[in-house]
Amino acid sequence: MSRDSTFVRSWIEAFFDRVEENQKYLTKLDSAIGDGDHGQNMVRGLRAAVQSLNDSDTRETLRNVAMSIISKTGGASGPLYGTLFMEAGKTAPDGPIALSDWAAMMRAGLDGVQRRGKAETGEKTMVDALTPAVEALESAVEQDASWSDALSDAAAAAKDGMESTTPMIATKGRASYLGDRSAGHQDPGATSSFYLFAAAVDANETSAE
Amino acid sequence: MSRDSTFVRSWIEAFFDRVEENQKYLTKLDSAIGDGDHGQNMVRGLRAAVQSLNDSDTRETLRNVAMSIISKTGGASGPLYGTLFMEAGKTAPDGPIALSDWAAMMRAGLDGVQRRGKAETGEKTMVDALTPAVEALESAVEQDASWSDALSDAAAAAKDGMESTTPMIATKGRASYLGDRSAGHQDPGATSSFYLFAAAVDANETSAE
Amino acid sequence: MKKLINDPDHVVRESLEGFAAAHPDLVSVHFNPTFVVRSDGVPDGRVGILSGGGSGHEPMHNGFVGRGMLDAACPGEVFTSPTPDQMLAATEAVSAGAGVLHLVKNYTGDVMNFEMAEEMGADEGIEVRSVVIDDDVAVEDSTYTAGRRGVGGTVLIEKMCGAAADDGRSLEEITDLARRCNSEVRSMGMALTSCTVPSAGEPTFQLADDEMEIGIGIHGEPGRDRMSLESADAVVERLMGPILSDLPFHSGDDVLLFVNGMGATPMMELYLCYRKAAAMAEDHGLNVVRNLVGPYITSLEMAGLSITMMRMTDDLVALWDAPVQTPGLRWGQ
Amino acid sequence: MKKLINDPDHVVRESLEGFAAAHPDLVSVHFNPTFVVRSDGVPDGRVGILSGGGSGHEPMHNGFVGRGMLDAACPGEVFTSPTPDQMLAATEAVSAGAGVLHLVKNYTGDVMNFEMAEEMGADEGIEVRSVVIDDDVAVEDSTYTAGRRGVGGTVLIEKMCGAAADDGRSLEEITDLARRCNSEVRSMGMALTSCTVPSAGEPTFQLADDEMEIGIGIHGEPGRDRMSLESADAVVERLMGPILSDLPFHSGDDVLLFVNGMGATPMMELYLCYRKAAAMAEDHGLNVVRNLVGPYITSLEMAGLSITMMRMTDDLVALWDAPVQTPGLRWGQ
Ligand SMILES: Nc1ncnc2c1ncn2[C@@H]1O[C@H](COP(=O)(O)OP(=O)(O)O)[C@@H](O)[C@H]1O
Ligand SMILES: Nc1ncnc2c1ncn2[C@@H]1O[C@H](COP(=O)(O)OP(=O)(O)O)[C@@H](O)[C@H]1O
Ligand SMILES: [Mg+2]
Ligand SMILES: [Mg+2]
Ligand SMILES: [Mg+2]
Ligand SMILES: [Mg+2]
Repeated sequence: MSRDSTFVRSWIEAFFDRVEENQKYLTKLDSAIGDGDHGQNMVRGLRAAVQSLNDSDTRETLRNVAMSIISKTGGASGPLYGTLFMEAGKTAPDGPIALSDWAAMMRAGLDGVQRRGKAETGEKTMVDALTPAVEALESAVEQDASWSDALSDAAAAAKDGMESTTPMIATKGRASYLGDRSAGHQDPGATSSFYLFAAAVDANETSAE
Repeated sequence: MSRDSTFVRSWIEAFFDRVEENQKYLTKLDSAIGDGDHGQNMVRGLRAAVQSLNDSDTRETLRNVAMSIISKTGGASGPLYGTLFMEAGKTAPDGPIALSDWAAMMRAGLDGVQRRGKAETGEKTMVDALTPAVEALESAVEQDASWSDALSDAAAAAKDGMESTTPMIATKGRASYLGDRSAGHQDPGATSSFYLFAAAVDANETSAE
Repeated sequence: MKKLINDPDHVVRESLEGFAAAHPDLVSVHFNPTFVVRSDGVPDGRVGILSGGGSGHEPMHNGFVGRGMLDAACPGEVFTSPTPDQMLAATEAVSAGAGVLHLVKNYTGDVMNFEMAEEMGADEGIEVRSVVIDDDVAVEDSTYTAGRRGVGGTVLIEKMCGAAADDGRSLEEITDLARRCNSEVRSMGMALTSCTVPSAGEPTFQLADDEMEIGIGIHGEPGRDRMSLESADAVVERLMGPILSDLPFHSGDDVLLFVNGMGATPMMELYLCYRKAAAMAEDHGLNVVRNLVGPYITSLEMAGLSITMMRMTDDLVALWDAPVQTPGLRWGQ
Repeated sequence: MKKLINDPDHVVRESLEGFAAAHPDLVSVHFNPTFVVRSDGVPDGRVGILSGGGSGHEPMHNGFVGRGMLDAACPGEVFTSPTPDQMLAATEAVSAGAGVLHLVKNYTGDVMNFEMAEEMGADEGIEVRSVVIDDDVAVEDSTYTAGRRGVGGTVLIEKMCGAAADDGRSLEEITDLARRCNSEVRSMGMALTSCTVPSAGEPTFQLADDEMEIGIGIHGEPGRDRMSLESADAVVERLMGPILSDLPFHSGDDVLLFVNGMGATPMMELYLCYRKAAAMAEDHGLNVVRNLVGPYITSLEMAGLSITMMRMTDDLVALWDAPVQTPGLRWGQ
């Protein structure tokens, strides 16, 4: 089984939908341990990303998405998500996307985020949601799982990762200025990263229809 | 029956006491229809006035009180009360103060306030408390009343005058900027003017002891 | 009450001490009686320009003392007119043989205290003239009020007079100039919040989260009307409308457009409001030849703005452009 | 949320339009990508000085564009780092053959967006250097944080670099100067209230009437500690203490003392705090050779202040004194 650029476009649209529905929530999380703009940043960047969608192939689609996010988001999340999509796009195959390709794309995206942001897991960032999600995808590939199972495992892992940020003390990003006071609050970037993986499930269900 | 500079000093001290006890209240009145400083202004000016008291005669005492108020109060109330005391002092007799002298002194004070501030009764100012009080004194003189009765009539008239300002629309002073919105609030300057006349009663009771 | 102060009764004194410590090159501060004077003294034969009023409007007036604007300023307690002894001492300090002009904002207390100072100083031998500033259109100038308040126009007039004095003009000429400017300037203000006088301890009035006050002054007192909060553009229309029609300003007029912050409104919002005010001026056929945007005549931590517009002629533009070196306003050399 | 705005999503755009309308003699504003550039262009052979960051800190950075300070500034959305396309376009606009210096405040977003701009622009043939500013002592610079924030020191460094560029120095020299200044400056801030990001609609955090936040940044985020409100003098002690001991400043040092308002704190209180800060500096044996008091790097309508102190040498004093003509800072000619 494989997917194609249609799936990628649905994924981006679903990501935008999730972020837009939860804009106030993301902003609220970012107010507790940040400057209250993560919701707006993500909506603005992803709106532009959705507007950039056309019938291009996967690589170009993700490149356009990356450029839109980079030029419209701002803040920490712009370069990080922009890099994620840019690297995922560079790693994407020319034609159909096998599950193994998908995992490789997401791994490349995560690597890009870590290269740019220099965060490891446990620092209370989006990396804490991205890492378990990517690992879940890689696991699914090894077990020859279906797209459905793989994507929902990844989403569940991302959710757990997101929730795991709550007790952490931030050592990266704006939340790190708060020291101990950052503990007890869920990280906004990890939350939007969960939406990224949940959106893949949404897109897969759309594709299945 | 007459009074002397001792009575005058008691009067000033009692005026300060009344104003200091009611500083927050005067400020509150001045917040509703002004800039919230009348209480502080009166306390500051009268504190200096009390500090200026020594064993001088009535004329010099009132002159010193006037100068203290003028140099320490500020705002609208400083020049107005300063002028009141200055003119009262100029009108005071050299020696003992007969009731008729007292009435003349208060009338001179009121005339001074009206010359400087150009307010008539009904404009929602201190003039609305001063005028009936002075008229009550003059009435008492005509009726050959006692100091006690004269002073308490004057204080009662001042109180009525103070209360009569509540429904008025201000046409003088800062409250006039509010137009109709000044109605329904008691005038701060009329309130401190009531204290002026109530203080004379306080001083008279002190003298009587 | 959230303020960065120590004893509420010492706010003015301590603030003046800090101000003196920060600007010794421009000002000296005297206490008892209290006034601020330019540190280099008024040159011989030059008219002295003096103003004053309650504290709480910083930078006005102290921040405008220096070269090219005020030679001295008399600060009272917060929102309280200064007293005659202050004006007497300050007048003497800026008298350089050509007389002294008192610029007095039209508030009953300010006018009376300055008047008393002029009465008391009549024998001093210093020629003093006085101009009352009353540019606020929110108040009707009638027998039913204490007259229009002196607000934003004061800043502009202080600049014009300081420049005229630097230009060597006589007391008579500068007095006429001040009167002329006063007749050519109009202002109006609004507030999103009130402010708190330190010794009062609580806000002078309360506005709900969805309310605003139109037609405010600069002493925290309530305005003419309270209404629902509107957009910035709508607010600017409510202020510009009366300003435009009151003078009235005519198509083809050159104007100076001054958008002033009341203290707590961010510069970002002031520029956003300037956009609309400038557009309205242009729609009215006015040429905005000069402008000023920022918190220049404030009301402690009040959120809000006021708009001031002065009709300009070439000579006024030249006076505006003349060098000024004060803590609150600086340009030229 | 009480603000003078129209659509919350258009605040930055409309504010920039007003800013452009108010200062055509000093700046031009470009949109899409958005940047502010000095209206007279960078003279040939002079290094271009560029900075940028989220909006909401006005006058920083847009208000420092003109002559003698920044040549261009890239404004992001409120509290949001600008994007690389902005820096690319602005860099090109201020490139005059001698290279361009990027002054970057140390926030993850600002650093990454500027880095991406430098990566993307590497082929353009413009030599770009970058200095990260991190003067905030409230945050430990360690592996446990994103590093110290760039706060009040940014204003001072922008002035120094602009003056150095006007002095004809090379990109190398100005870069070294910026790094040196960064190593010689320390800051710390506090807040009495938070602020409200327009599109968020409510304050970023809430403080009770008797609380204050110590160790805040400029983006409205909570600080290191929340505690009971104290007097101004006590607050200044809490800020000056860490500043003095962190560099550390030594008896005999010449310093520039900068008391900055976070946006809603009245000038009267800033001067009152300056009094204490200057006294503490003197008690420490420092010579306060220059100072700056006012709202220069703000956080919308936050009430509070920050203190910045830079160790000065004669050459830095000369750079500070050099003429500057920008909307937010003006002296000399
Ligand atoms: N160095 C980093 N590496 C990975 N993610 C980071 C890093 N710094 C910040 N983030 C993420 O960015 C999120 C904040 O994004 P956003 O609010 O849009 O930017 P800003 O902090 O600039 O306002 C944080 O919740 C965190 O997940
Ligand atoms: N023209 C006037 N004539 C008489 N009394 C006046 C006049 N103007 C104001 N007042 C009195 O002054 C009072 C306000 O005094 P105060 O608050 O101390 O001064 P300010 O109005 O300058 O703040 C008013 O309540 C009113 O009674
Ligand atoms: Mg954020
Ligand atoms: Mg009052
Ligand atoms: Mg007053
Ligand atoms: Mg941000």
